[in-house]
Amino acid sequence: MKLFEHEAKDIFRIFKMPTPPGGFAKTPAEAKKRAEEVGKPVVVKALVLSGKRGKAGGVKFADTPKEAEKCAEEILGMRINDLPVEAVLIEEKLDIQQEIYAGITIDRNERKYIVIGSAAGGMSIEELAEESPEKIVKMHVDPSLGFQAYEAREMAISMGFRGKQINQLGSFFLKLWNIVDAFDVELTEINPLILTKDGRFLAADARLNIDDNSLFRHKDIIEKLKREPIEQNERERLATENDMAYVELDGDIACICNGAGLTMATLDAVSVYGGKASTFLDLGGGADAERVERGIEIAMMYSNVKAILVNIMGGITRCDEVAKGILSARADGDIKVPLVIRMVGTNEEEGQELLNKAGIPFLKTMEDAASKVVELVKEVA
Amino acid sequence: MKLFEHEAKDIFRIFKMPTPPGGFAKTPAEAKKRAEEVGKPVVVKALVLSGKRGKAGGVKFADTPKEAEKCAEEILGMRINDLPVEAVLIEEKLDIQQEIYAGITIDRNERKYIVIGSAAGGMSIEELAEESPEKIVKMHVDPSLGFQAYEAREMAISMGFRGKQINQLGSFFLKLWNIVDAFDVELTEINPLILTKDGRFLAADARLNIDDNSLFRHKDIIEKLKREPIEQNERERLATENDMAYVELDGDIACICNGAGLTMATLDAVSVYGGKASTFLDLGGGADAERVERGIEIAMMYSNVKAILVNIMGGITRCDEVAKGILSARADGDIKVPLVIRMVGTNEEEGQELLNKAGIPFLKTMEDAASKVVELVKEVA
Amino acid sequence: MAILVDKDTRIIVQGITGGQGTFHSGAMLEYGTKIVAGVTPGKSGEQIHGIPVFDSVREAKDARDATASIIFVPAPFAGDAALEAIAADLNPVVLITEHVPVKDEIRVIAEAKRKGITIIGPNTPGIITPGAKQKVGIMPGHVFSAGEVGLMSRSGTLTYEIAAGMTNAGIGISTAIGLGGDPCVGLTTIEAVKLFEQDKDTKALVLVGEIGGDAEERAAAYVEKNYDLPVVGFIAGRTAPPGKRMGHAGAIISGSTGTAAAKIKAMNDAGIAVAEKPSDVARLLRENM
Amino acid sequence: MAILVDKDTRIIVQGITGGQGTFHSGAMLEYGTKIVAGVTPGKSGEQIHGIPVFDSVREAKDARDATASIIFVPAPFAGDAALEAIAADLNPVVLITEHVPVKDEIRVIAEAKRKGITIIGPNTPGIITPGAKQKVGIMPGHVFSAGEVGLMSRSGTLTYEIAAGMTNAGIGISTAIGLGGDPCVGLTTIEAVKLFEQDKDTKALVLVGEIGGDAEERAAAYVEKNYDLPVVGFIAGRTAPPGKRMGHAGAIISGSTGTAAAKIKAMNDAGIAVAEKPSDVARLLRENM
Repeated sequence: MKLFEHEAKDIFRIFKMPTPPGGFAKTPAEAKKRAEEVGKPVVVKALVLSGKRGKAGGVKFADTPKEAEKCAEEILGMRINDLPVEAVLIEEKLDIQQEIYAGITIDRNERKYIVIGSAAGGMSIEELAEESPEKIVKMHVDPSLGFQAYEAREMAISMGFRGKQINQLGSFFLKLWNIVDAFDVELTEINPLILTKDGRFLAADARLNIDDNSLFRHKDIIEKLKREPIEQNERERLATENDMAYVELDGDIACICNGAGLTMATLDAVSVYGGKASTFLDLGGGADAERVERGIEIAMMYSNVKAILVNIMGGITRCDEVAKGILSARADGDIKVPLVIRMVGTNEEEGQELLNKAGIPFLKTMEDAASKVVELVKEVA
Repeated sequence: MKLFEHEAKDIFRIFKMPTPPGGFAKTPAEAKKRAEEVGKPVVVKALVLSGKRGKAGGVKFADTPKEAEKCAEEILGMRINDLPVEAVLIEEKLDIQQEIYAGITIDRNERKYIVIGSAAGGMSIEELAEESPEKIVKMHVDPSLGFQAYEAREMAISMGFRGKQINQLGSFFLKLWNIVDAFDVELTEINPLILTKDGRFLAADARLNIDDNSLFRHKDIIEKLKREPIEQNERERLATENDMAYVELDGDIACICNGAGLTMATLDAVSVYGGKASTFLDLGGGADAERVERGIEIAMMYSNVKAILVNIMGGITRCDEVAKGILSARADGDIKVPLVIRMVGTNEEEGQELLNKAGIPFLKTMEDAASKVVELVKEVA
Repeated sequence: MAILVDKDTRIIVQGITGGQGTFHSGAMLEYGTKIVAGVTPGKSGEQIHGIPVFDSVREAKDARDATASIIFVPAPFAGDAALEAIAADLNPVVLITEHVPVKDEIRVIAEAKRKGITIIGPNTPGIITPGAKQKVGIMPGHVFSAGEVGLMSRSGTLTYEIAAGMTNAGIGISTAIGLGGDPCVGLTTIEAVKLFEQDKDTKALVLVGEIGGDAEERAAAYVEKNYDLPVVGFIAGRTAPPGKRMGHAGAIISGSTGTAAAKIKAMNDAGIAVAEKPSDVARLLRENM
Repeated sequence: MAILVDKDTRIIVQGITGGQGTFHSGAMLEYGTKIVAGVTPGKSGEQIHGIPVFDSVREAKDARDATASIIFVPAPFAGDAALEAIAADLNPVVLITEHVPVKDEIRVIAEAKRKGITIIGPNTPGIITPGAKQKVGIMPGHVFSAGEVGLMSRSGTLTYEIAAGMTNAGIGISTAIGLGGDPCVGLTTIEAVKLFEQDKDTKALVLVGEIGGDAEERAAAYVEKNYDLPVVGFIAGRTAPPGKRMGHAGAIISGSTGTAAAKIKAMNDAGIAVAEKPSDVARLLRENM
């Protein structure tokens, strides 16, 4: 679950992590009011769950409340990385001495949390890693001890800070770790973390992603945020409700399979034969007829779909159930485009017999099926 | 910091640990009201920071609010183990199937937390340990992992529970651990933990001691409880404020020394010569003249004191400072009883000279000093 | 011979009384797996498919002399179940459950490492040694035939697809391991390669990877330096777009890392023959063995 | 010879710029202790008594080749300081600070144990080896003379009292250790006995205990079975009432455990000569050696 900047900062404040004064606005008039409350020049930022909003024009500076209102007007209603901007954050414009990067995420190779910092903040950590990897400081967190205050200070020291800033920045990193630990955070970034000219460290930006698998432990946060955990379109929401993995792509062939690896491999096979997938739809293990039908329904809701490829490797999933689901979807009139079926494994013969009776062809290998569906789409076009 | 039962239960409820319905009352009228709110037969319990209040008559049962009022009247104003009862707790009288013991404390030999349970609750764990040690189940907590849910269930299994009670009681132990971990608890006991006839587990009693050394981390609790952390008399409070260790005993010789071990040894030496100490007063390391004077003042506030024994082994503590403190206390008229001084170590000669000039005798060994002070007390009597 | 599970492995099923646990215990027993006990707290005394159920792993292990565990416990409790298995020194511990919080995975994996125990998964189909008729997982046993090729994979059905293709081509498997589709898993690709390296009866490897992370790149580098027998690779997700999670939590291309292109290049550089389609795996094995 | 600290020990003082740290660093230097560095985060570049100050233990250790640490950091931060010393593999770590939360003590001691590092304290006067002129603590050095008796104690000034008595009687000390007055301490009485047992130049032991816990009973049982050289004991708190904390957090009689009577009996049973008054210790040593 990705948190919006203002939501992340609400959590930061619980942990007494310094953030710039300011607030949240849904209209230009509200933005003006927030700027008045701040009483100083402000920054107006688009609240979207996407990085690089600065480059997209989603961050503007305003010297007066009037200007802030105008900036908010420009930003509200923008789309950034295809996401609509429905609110802005108004914050005091800081008097910057230095921009710093601070983040914590998971190192999947080490199977540990990793704390990352750089005195050269502002730009994306990926760019920084390519341009000046020596400016990035990393430290793994011992799973049995957690991140310690002395390690947080060592981060600050390695990043080049001295004097009382060691304790100030160390305390910042320690709080960030406490947030990660308390809220099952899988990724947090403060970029930039600002060192002001008067020597304060403040979180000017805030990215905070909570592990979706941990949300059962954090119902109180979701409650407090008063919103659904994930931003999704209708089809994505339906798939999630049905516990299916669903991703929309820019092609026209809906691939409905069982298992994430097999579904990816099916997309790849379609591409080998010159086609392009519109849909990654993993039914999961042991899908029954109803689930298969539901999957086909969801896939058909996406207007880009010109053909369907069902590819089932029956293990727990039984081919007769898959066949029943397909027949039922067809009977209900859900299938409005050409359909190619490949189905092998458990109860393969029973399934094939059902399809045979209904006069629906099927294939034995995924390569044949992928090549066939690409052919059909070309015919349609 | 020892919490009163109702305070402990407030914390229990934060962690969703089931407790009997009820509330707190400072007057018989309030007690009646609480009993009316409960609407069932109740138990009226003295709120004192002492065990064994049951034996002292501090726990009574009442079938009606009227009876509860009467019970509260009897209990309020009692003294239990020399502590005044200023409030009572009114709770629903539970329909008991079984009384259970559950506790967590620190095993100083293993340097680990230890979880303790017994299906034979109700009596004190010390008595139980003597009578039926086989009925006590103990489990150490791995410092790097903490107490796990499966261990909590193993506790319940080892205590003889089966079926869904394994999960119910396991969950109870796990919550108790979470409280211990979150609040630096050094001792908690639920005795009895009641299994009701309708199959619920409830904390009927609650003892919760927070490590005094950790209170800097728990200012919010102290704030919430709105009381001073420790129940003390005026002299104890003064000693604590001055960071001195002070214990009142039932003898008549005030022993003022530097260091806990030396103070204990001095008390013992007094006893060897047939005397009895009134006061254990450890000035701590590096006491200056002012501190010594303050110590003498505090000791003299206790009416039992018939003589003072000052025993200083000068390390960081300088004997000249000690002498100055004694002289100043004498000049201020604080010392109204015979005084024996033993003083060796750092700046011994300077200190002795100061005392010599003032005509105050002193001794070189603690044995001589102890024997002398006992003699003086006998003369006074 | 095989790795991690063989004919002497004696399995406990944690969560045996749940729907998944009961169903797959039946399937495992049918395949030939030596399940000796089940565990569901509060259900001791029951039997599932004739297997006795215990309240705790320790009781089950003591009573039935078990050596390994497979876990079907729901995600919120799966980490605790794994710690219980680790505390009882069961090895390996196969964690089938998906959606386990990553924080729990990190704790479990660290504790297992401290005790020298192998965790397989979470979010894995499990492990199978066809020659010993030991299936500790949820895979369809019949697609795996006994033989000399070690198979490791981050995905389930794709593994079955490839195993079925190998079986059809007359190529058998020593042990097949589902490593799990999560970003953090216990047994890693490179560790699996090292285990197969120690097994004298495994004569070739199939390394099925997918987008996300760099486990395949690391394994390829290890293979190039240390592993002399034939290795065939396959990478799923060549057409996956960056930033989208392709079903598995671990299958996501973030920034410039985790792309199929990088993995295929690393494999090619390491002398690993990479299949374009799953069906090519058996052919490449035949050509290289 | 001696235990834990000797002439090759090179000390870091953590918290050297604080009042206590500065004062006792001076006293230690004066005694002859090899302090090679100080640590206070944010104060690198400063000097205290000519000793360079660093921002972190790691930097100090790397720059000055230190082997051990003494900590004067205030209680809320003392646990962190100890973990920092442990992470840098300093050994022993002498934790002078009192009022350290017991939860922090438990963590620190467990982590030290995992790494095979000795923690002395917390709430200890420290450790002194008079023969090597190494005082890692706050005790008055002049009351300790060099010799062949190992001294361990849970209290400070009482130790000085007994050491002074020994010195006056012409009996010297190999190493004296303040074990610390808290209920949970790193080096325990029994572990200290074992260390002295390994030191061929320690020819007798003085075991100064006090009420609370059963460390003395355990050590006595160990002595009876394993330690052949003379041991003299002293227990403070014979007249202490149950339930009252006698200054030290660890000095409390709870229930029937922790009484002086029980400890003295255990010592007598183990053949340990128990002194009635501190001044008797030197006499008993003389009689038994």
